[in-house]
Amino acid sequence: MSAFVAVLARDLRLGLRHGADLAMVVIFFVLAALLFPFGVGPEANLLARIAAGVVWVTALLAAMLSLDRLFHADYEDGSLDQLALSPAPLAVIVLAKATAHWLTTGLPLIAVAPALGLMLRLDPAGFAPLLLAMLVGTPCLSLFGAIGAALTLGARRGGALVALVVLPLVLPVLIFGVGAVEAEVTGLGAQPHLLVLGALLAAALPLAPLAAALALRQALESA
Amino acid sequence: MHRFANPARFLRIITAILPWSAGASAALLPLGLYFALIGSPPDYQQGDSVRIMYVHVPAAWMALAVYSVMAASGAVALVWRHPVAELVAQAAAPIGAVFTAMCLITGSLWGQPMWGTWWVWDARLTSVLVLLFLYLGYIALVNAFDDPTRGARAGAVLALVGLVNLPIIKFSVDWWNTLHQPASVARLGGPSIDPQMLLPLFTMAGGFAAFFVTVLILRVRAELLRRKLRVLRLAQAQG
Amino acid sequence: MAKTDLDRGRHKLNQRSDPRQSFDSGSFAGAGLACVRGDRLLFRGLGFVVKPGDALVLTGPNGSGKSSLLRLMAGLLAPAAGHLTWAGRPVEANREAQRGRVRWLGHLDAVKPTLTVRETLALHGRLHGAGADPAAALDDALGALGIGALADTPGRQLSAGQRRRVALARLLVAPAPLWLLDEPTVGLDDAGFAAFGAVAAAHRAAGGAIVAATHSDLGLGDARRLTLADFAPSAAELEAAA
Amino acid sequence: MTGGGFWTMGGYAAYVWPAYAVTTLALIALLLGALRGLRQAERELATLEGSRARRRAPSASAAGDLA
Repeated sequence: MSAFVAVLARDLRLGLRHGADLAMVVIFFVLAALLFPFGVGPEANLLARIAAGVVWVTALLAAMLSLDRLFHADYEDGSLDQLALSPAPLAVIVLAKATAHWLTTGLPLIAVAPALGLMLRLDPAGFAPLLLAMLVGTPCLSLFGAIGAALTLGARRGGALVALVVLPLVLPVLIFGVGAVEAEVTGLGAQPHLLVLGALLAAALPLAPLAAALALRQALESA
Repeated sequence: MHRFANPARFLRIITAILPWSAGASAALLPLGLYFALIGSPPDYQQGDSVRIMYVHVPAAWMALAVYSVMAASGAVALVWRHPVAELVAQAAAPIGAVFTAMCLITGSLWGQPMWGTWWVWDARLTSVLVLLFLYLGYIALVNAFDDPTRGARAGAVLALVGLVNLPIIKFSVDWWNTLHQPASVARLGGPSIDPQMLLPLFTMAGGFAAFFVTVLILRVRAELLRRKLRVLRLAQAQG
Repeated sequence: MAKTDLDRGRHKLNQRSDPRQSFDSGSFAGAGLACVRGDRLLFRGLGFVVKPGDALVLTGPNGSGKSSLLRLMAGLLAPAAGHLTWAGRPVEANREAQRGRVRWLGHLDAVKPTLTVRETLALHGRLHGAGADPAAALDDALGALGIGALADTPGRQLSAGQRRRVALARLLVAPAPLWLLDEPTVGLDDAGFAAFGAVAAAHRAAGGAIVAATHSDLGLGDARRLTLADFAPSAAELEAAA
Repeated sequence: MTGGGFWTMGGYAAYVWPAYAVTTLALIALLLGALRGLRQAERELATLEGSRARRRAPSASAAGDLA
C-alpha cells in the first residue's frame, strides 16, 4: 500500500512539473474535437447527433498520445529497474502509475468535455451520462494503455505502435461510452451501458496491471 | 536455438505431420471446390451467390481458430517459457491475418448482390474487421524489436490479452449492432442452412485447416532455421 | 565544504554500523548459471559464493556478460540454467524477500531532471521501507557521499559525477545486505571515489556484501575476482547449441 | 446449376468468381511465401556450413579437438 502511495505521489509530482505535456494532451483533445464542425459542417442537428461519438473518439486518441510517457522515461533513465526491484509487487506499481496517468490525463479530459459538448450542441440530457461514462471509461483506457505501453517498451516505432495495439482492445469502452449518451438522449436510460462500463473497469482493475507487469518484466529482461 | 530448449523432437514431430497435412489439403481443397461450385445446388433465395459462403464462412472459422492457436501457444510460451511455442504463435499470425482478410473480401463480394452494398456494419463483419486489426497489431508488435526473442515474447502476452478481450469485443459489437441495425438490410444466415450445403462447407473448412497446418509447419521450420543461422553466425563471430 | 560533509557522513556511518545495525545475513550463491541474451549464450556453468563482508569483483571484456550477471543476481533477468540461493534457500521461493535484500546500482543513475535529490532518494526509502527515521537516514546518506548541500537541487542541475553520487546514496537510504553495482565509480572525482571507498568499507564492516562489475580498480582492497571469460562458451559449444 | 450455367453463375459471376479467385490467390501466396522463406533459410545455412567446412578442412587436428 505504501509503495502504491509513494509511486502515485511521485508520478503526480512529475506530471505536474511537466505541466506543458499535460496541457498538450488537453489541447490536442479540444483541437481534434473542434475539427469536426469544419469537417462535416456546423449544422446543429448533425453535430448534436455525432457529439458524443466525437468527444469519445478524440478522448481515445488523446489518451493514446499520452501513453508514451507512462513507462518510457523510467525505462530510459533506469528508474524502472529501481521500481521493479522494490519489494512491492510490480503489478501494484503499475496500478499506481496507471492511476497517476488517469489523474493527470483522464481527469483533465473529463473536465473540458462539457465545454466540447456545448460547442458540439450535445443534447442537454446527454451531459450527465457522458461525464459518468467518461468517469468510468477513461480509467479503462489508462489500464489497457498500460499494457500497450509496457509491451512496446524498447520498440523501434513506439507511438503509433501503442495505438495500433491498444485501440482494438478498447473498442468496447468506446461503444458503451457513446451508447450511454445515445440511450439517455433517446429516453432508454444510460444505466445498462454504465453498468457494462463498470463491469469492464472492475475486470480490468486487477487483470490489466498483472498483464502489464508481465510485459514490463519482459522489457527489463532485454534491457 | 537457445534457452536450452531442444527443438529436435518438435522438429521430428512436425516433419512427420507435414506429408499428412499436405496430402489432406491436396485432397480436400479440390474436392471442396468441386462441391462448392458444381456439386451443390444454388440456394432458392440467393441463387448461385450462396456459393461464396463456402469460402467466406470457413475463412471466418479459420480467422478465429488461428487466433486461438496463437493465444494458446502464447500461453504455453509464458507458462513454460518454451521458445518453440512463441515461434508457433509468430508463424501463425500472418496466416490468420490472410484468412481474416479473405473473409472480409469475400463477405464484401457476397454483400453487394445480397444487400446492394459492398460494406455493411453488420455485427459479424464488424467483429471480423476488429479481429483483423488485432492480427495486424500483433504482427506489428512482434516485428518492432531489434531483438527477435523480445518481439516473440511480447507477442505472446498480447495474444493472450487479445483472447481474453475477444468475447468482450464480440459482445459489444453485437450490442452496438442491435442499436444501429439499418432497417433496409435483409438478414442472411439463420436456420435455413440446407444439409446439402453442409458437405461443401465442411469439406472446404477441412481443406483450409489442413492447409493452415501445412503452411504453419513450413513457416515454423523456416523460423527454426533462421534462429539456428543467427546462433551459428554469433558462434563464428565469437570463435 | 565537501570535505566536512564527507567527514560528518563517515562519522554517522560509523555510528550506524554498531552491532545492532549489522546484517545477520546468510551467504548469496549461484551454481550452474547460464545466461542467454537474444540468441547469444554469454556464459554457462558459472558459480559463485558471496559471504557476509565479502566483495566480489566481476571482470571481463565488453560483452562478456558482467552487467547481465548482475541483472541476473538482482532478479531482473531469469537465468537460462542454474539457480541462485540465499542462505541455502532458492531465491525463487520468496522473490519479494530477495528484492528486499538487494540494492541495485545500474549503469544508469535513475535521477529525474525535475525531482530534487531529496525527493529522488525519499521515494527509494519509502519503496524499501526505510527505518525508524527516514529523514535522518537520508541526511546521513547524503553526507556520506558529500552531497548534503545538493539535497534540494533538481536532478537537471547536477553534473554526471554528482548524479552518480546520488545513485550511490540510494544504497544507504534503506540499508540492505547485498549491493549489486555496475561500474559504481564511473564519473566520480577523487573525493567521490574516496567516499565510495568509505561507504563500501562501512557496509562490509557491518556484514554487508558487494558484487561489482568494473573495468577499473574500485579500491575494494581484498575483493575476490570473478573473470567472466572463464565461463564463456567455446565456438564448438555454441554451434552444438544451435 | 441454374439458368445461365456454370460460368455465368446464375448472373452472380461478377461476385462468385472474384471471391474464389481471391481465395485461391491468397492460399497460393501463403504457400509460396512459406516455401520461399524455407528455401532461403536452407540456402543460407548451407552456405554458412560450407564456408565453415572449408575453413576447418586444413586443420583437421583442431576440428578433432573440438569434436
